[in-house]
Amino acid sequence: MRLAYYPGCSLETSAREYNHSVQLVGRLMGVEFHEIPDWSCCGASAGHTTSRLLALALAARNLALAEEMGLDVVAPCAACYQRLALARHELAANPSLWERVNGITGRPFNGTIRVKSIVEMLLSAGTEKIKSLVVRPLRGLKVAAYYGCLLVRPRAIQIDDAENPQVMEKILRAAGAEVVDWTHKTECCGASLAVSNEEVAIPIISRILKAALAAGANCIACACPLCHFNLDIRQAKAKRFLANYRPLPVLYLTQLLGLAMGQGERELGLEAHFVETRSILKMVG
Amino acid sequence: MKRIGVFVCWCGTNIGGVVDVPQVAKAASSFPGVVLATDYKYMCSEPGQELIVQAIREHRLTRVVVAACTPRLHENTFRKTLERAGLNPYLLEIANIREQCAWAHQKQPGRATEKAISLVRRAVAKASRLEPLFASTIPVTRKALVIGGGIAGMQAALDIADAGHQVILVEREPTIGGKMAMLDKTFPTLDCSACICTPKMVAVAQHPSITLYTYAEVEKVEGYVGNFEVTIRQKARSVDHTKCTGCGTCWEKCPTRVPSEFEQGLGTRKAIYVSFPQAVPNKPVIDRRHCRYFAAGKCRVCEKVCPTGAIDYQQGDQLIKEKVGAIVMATGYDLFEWEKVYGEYGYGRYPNVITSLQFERLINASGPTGGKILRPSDGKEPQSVVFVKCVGSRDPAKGKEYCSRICCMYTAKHAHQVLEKLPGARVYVFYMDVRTAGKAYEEFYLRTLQDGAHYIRGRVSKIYPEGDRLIVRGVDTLLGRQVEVGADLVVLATAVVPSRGAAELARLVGISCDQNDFYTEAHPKLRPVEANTAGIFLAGACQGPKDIPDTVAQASAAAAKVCALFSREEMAAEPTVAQVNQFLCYGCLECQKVCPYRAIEPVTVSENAAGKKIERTVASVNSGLCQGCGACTVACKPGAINLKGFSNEQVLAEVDALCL
Amino acid sequence: MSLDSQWEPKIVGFCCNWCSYAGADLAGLNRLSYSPTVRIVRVPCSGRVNPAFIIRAFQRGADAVLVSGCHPGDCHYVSGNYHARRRFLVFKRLLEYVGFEGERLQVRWISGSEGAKFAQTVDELDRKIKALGPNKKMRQEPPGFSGVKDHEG
Amino acid sequence: MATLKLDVENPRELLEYVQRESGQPVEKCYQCGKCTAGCTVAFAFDLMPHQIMHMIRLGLREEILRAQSIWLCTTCVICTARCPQNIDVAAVMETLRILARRQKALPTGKARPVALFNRLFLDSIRKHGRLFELATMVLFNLKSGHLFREAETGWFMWRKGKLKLTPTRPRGTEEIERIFARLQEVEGEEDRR
Amino acid sequence: MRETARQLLREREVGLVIGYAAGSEAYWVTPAFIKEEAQADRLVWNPFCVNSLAKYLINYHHEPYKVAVVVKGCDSRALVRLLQDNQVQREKVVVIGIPCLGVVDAKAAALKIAPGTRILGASVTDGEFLLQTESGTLSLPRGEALCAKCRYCENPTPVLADTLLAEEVAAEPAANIYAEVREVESWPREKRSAFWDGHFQRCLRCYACRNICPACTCRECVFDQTDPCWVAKAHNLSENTAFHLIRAMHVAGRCVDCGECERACPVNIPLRLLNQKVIKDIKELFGVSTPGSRLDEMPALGMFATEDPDEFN
Repeated sequence: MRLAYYPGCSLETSAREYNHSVQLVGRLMGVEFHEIPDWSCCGASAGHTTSRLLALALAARNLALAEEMGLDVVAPCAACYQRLALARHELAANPSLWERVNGITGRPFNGTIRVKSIVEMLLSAGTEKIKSLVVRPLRGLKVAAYYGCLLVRPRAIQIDDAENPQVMEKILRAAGAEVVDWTHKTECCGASLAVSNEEVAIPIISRILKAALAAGANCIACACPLCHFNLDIRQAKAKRFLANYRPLPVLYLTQLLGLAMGQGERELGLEAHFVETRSILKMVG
Repeated sequence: MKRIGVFVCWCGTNIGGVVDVPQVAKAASSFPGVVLATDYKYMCSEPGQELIVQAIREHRLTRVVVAACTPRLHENTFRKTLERAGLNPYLLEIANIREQCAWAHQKQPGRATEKAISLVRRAVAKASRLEPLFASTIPVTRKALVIGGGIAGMQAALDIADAGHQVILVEREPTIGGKMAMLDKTFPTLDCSACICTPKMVAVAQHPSITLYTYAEVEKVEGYVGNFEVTIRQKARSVDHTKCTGCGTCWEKCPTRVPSEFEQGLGTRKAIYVSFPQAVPNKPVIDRRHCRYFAAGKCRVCEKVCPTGAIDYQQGDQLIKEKVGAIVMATGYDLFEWEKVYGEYGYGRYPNVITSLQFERLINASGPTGGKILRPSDGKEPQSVVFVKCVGSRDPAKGKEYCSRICCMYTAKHAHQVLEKLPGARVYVFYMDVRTAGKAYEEFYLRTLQDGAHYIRGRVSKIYPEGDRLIVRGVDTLLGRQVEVGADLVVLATAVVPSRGAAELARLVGISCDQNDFYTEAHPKLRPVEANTAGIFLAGACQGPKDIPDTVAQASAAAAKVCALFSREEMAAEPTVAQVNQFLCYGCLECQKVCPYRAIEPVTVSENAAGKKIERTVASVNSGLCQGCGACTVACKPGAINLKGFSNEQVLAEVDALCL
Repeated sequence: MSLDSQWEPKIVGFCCNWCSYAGADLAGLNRLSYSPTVRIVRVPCSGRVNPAFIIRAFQRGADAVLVSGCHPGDCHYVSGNYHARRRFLVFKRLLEYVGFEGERLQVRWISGSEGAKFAQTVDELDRKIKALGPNKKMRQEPPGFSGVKDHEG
Repeated sequence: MATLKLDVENPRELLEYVQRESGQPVEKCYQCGKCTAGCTVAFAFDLMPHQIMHMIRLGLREEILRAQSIWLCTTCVICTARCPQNIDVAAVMETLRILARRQKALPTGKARPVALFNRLFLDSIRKHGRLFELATMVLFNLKSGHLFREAETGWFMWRKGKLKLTPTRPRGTEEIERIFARLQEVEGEEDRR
Repeated sequence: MRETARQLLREREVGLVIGYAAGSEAYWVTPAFIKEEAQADRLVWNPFCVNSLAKYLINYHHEPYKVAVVVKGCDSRALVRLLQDNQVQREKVVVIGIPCLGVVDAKAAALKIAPGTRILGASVTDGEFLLQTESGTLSLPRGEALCAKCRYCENPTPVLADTLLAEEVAAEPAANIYAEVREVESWPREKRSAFWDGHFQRCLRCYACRNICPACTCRECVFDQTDPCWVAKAHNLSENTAFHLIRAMHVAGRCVDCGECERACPVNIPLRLLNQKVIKDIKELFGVSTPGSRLDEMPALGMFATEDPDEFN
């Protein structure tokens, strides 16, 4: 499978390990990535909260670039995925808006390509394919699959059910992990407020951690650098709200898959996390 | 030559004050076929009518035109006038020169007069094309079919039977009683549901005029009002009820346990079972899907233990044909399947989130817990119970747009029951509105408030487990705050929807459904218990959500309608119905497709063609079913099907006259 | 308008008995005044109106035709107006295709309680047709042929 | 709390604006409150989502644009996903935030840092085409007056090689600049109208 | 084809085969009614087999035997309509389907050759049309020689057949089938009116269009009735227009776009342009297919959907 690759700002810097693990696992699964030359920021939340046109234009430029390559585009960052997919949907639904946006970007997007999330990319080969690549099943791991708000909402672009999605679980099970049924998998982590109003974000984060701990998880899997940053780095601050706290490593879905497929912790960037991941490695062996 | 009389009415000054009535009469006298044109102050008055009668006799009139008020008012009056004069009542045509002329054009008397003349010309043109029509009569089979054996069906059946008519009651479950038999107490009186329901069930079973088919379904309905022929499928019970005494040995010994439908999954039953101890008939059926013998070919325990040899594994379905004159639909309701759409409430994964019907079983002394309120997960007594209203109701996104009407009251009842049975327990009711329109309903609700129930105004966004409790996160819009309650038990007031299969049954019977699959009444105000097909009546929740008193009232109303139909051996049918010219009909049957009443059927006619005898299919109208809409006449290319009273010839003549 | 001011349009209306005819009655009952140019033929249902009736009206000199029935979903006969809707969607387009002004065939849903809507519809139609002038398309020459045929004997 | 005066001028103007811009049938809101019930950030809101929906109908423009809630909304879309009337509440909140910005309503309290961060974020994109995390954070700390906020985090990231000292500049930065410029033109024109 | 016919007749499968036979000229084929095996050799198939044979089946509705009929794609739609209207019984028909690359508009082809030159035969391939004449073979672009209805064919392969006599021909990707209708629609009203008045004025009221039409199967047509008198017999623009409009509405939802009416018209009224308008509108308005394309899809005007478009509020 050939895909245009849209890393997004975080994957270049604060989420480099996600970038590496996506590329590693993707290649193992036979995906050929072609990074979009000159991609620009999708606008993230600042874009659409400022101007609808701006949000659409920033996303549309990147879509147009991918279209010039003639490839569907994968955006591993859930926020980028949502922005790009939603822009595509909104443009397609409103031809006159589409025309306006094309005029603003000066780089017409014609709607001939699709946007894929990392989960869709991994599942498009089927769970059998994943199973066939597993050399070190993730036995002993009890994973809380965390979707956050960006992968399953709004309806137009959701990759699975908004209340109890199962696609990440499917992948994790294929990798030999046990998944826990938990209650906060599609709650928002408050990442967009974390910088500006940390005191608002911390209780939100702690609610999620609490639910994962209560479900007996020993790690969290996610597919979004913003969620990761929040749940991992801010875990230290959130723990004061938690009575029965124990450290809960937060890993990218692709890092877990990479481990199962025999990749080393260094290649997968496991050491780059704030919450120690060694416990995970021990369990997997 | 037709001899037409034109009678122009002044209606006091109503018409005469605007329209130059004498001039209209004068103009009419020159229209083709008119032999008499005259006017009178009040044509509908006794002297006015007498004037018409006399004129008909004197001038040997063969058609009558009355120019007066709208035909919707006095058409029948003047038809009777014609009848009095010995003329066929359908040889009358009315020109509406009051509502649609004098009143509408008061400020332009000249133009009004001109229009009146034109309208009279139209009426004369149509009159000259009128033919005598005769109301046909249809024999009536004085036996009714009631579909559904819940409280609605039982009430209707008893009322009709008490009036002296035969009734066939068909129920698809093994017992009659329906939902009401499952309930604990009824609001607002809190009397025991079983205590008033089971005597009705027994009365139905013992009534000499009621034939009861349980575990049976209606398979086919043919015919029309007064003359239906229905086919009923008696599903194989695998038990010979003529031999069975209902002793209960078989279901005691049966080794297979399955969740009980009657207990809403909170209890179990055997594979050979009666639904509940007071079931009518109180004899078992074998659920073949779960029976070991039918599934694996081994077991036969029930056969071995049965003292009367009533078990019959070979029994097959039976088809029974019955002729009836009327049908009462009383198919009731089911609960909306909330588990399929409400992910935020757990998609049915949490055992302590139950429906209100499950709660009824939980609190029922004959239920799985013997009437103790215990949470399903661990059998503990709940300390905090949360009720959530409007689950699936008033929710266009996930459920139904309509209000289910009964939830406010039964939730108040449930809240009251919890507070009564579990002193010290806390009760929270999340609601959007509290709707208590009904006798003594508001009082009941207020009592529940005084009992200590906390009513929280707002919807619940999420229910999730934390430890062994449930967290209910909602809103109190009165406080303007997000709220959370810990709950041991959550009861969802799920929407009332038509019972499963209601829409298919409607198609089979030939009535229509609304967008929610509730059966449509013939008129929302004036004919609320009749279906749009003659001879079919509606009772209870199949027509829309209803509580017990309303259901019983509608059932009795439907029964009264049936009795009115059965009051004579024959019924008169409106003569303004469609008619097929079989010579012109070439049998394409497009007319059949557009007929909303299934009044058109193909028939075979034989005729001679080029010396050979051939058989040919043509359409034929059942005048008992036809309501005279005329949709078929337009679907018919060669004009082979025509509508009496509004025929092609007549309408074309009217158009011609109006365009002069 | 270049036309002789004496000219008044001739408009044939087909109203279903249950809704629109009742609506027209109500307009009168409420003494709503509207143009007297529309003359109504009462039919049981809008589904009874054969496009051939309309063709005939135009032939005989009608300048416009109004067909009116119950609102979709409210048909006294369950579905007659749905059939009418299909027929007239097609027929109106056909008329325009062969060169009629589309305004000359008006189809409107008017309920028994919409007396005002009836009056308003008639007035609007009257205004439109006055602006268009007399219909010449398909009109018989000379106008005034009497189609009323005596039928007895 | 002060008494609200309901007899505002043009009471439907705000409703119509919001419905047009967001494409959402705010009129269908029947105040069930499910949006507030599920809201991630409701505990920090000064006005609840359902109250805002109600206020739009009443035309209480000042009260709404003054609210911090419209800035604190994380657009997690839970409200939208669960709204029984299929109203995209998040889109309505977004429309209000954009309206507030266009009307130059001054954000207060918790809303201030949100608005500031958004602005710096977009400035960074405009300048570099992509987000230059380090500079944005430093600027944010400077401007919000909390110089050492998240210093610990920064240090950790620096150690793990997760911070870049220079922005990566795609070649398309002029193109991005052009997008921003054209947008300013278009929206400036709209605002004048 | 001959072999199929022979076999059907030999095995008494059918009592009659309706197909095409050579006429007096190469470009002239006539319907053939073959009852005996020996006569089967008369059957021909060539690009001049333009006429639709389906309607002949009605005449044999009451015969005890089965009838085999040769149909092209467009004719099969007519057959479907006849079946839907109960004019033909499926179990009494054996359908011999011919996947077809298009048939020839003989009038158009004749204009391409010198007057008086005899046509000897023709063949159609994917790309071109070859006309064999006394003076050699002439190659013409398909578009110039084929019947108008063949330029965009929805069903080159019959939609219904018991045996197919050749490989299936795939339908071309949906082109702008109704380009001509749209063209007329785009004209100003006056132009449209004058255009149709001009044509209807010339109508002879010979009813050839009706007689050949597979959608017209009434025992007595409304235009032949005197009471009620739907349309007067008088020959003038008003009555002629009434005739054509009523006819268009009668075949609305039934017309299968076979083009036979236009071919039969002695004064060249563009009847297909009229009927196609209705087909196009019905398809666009109600999301149905061309009448006759599907046995399970009944005429659009005999059905309704509550969500049909509404412009009458």
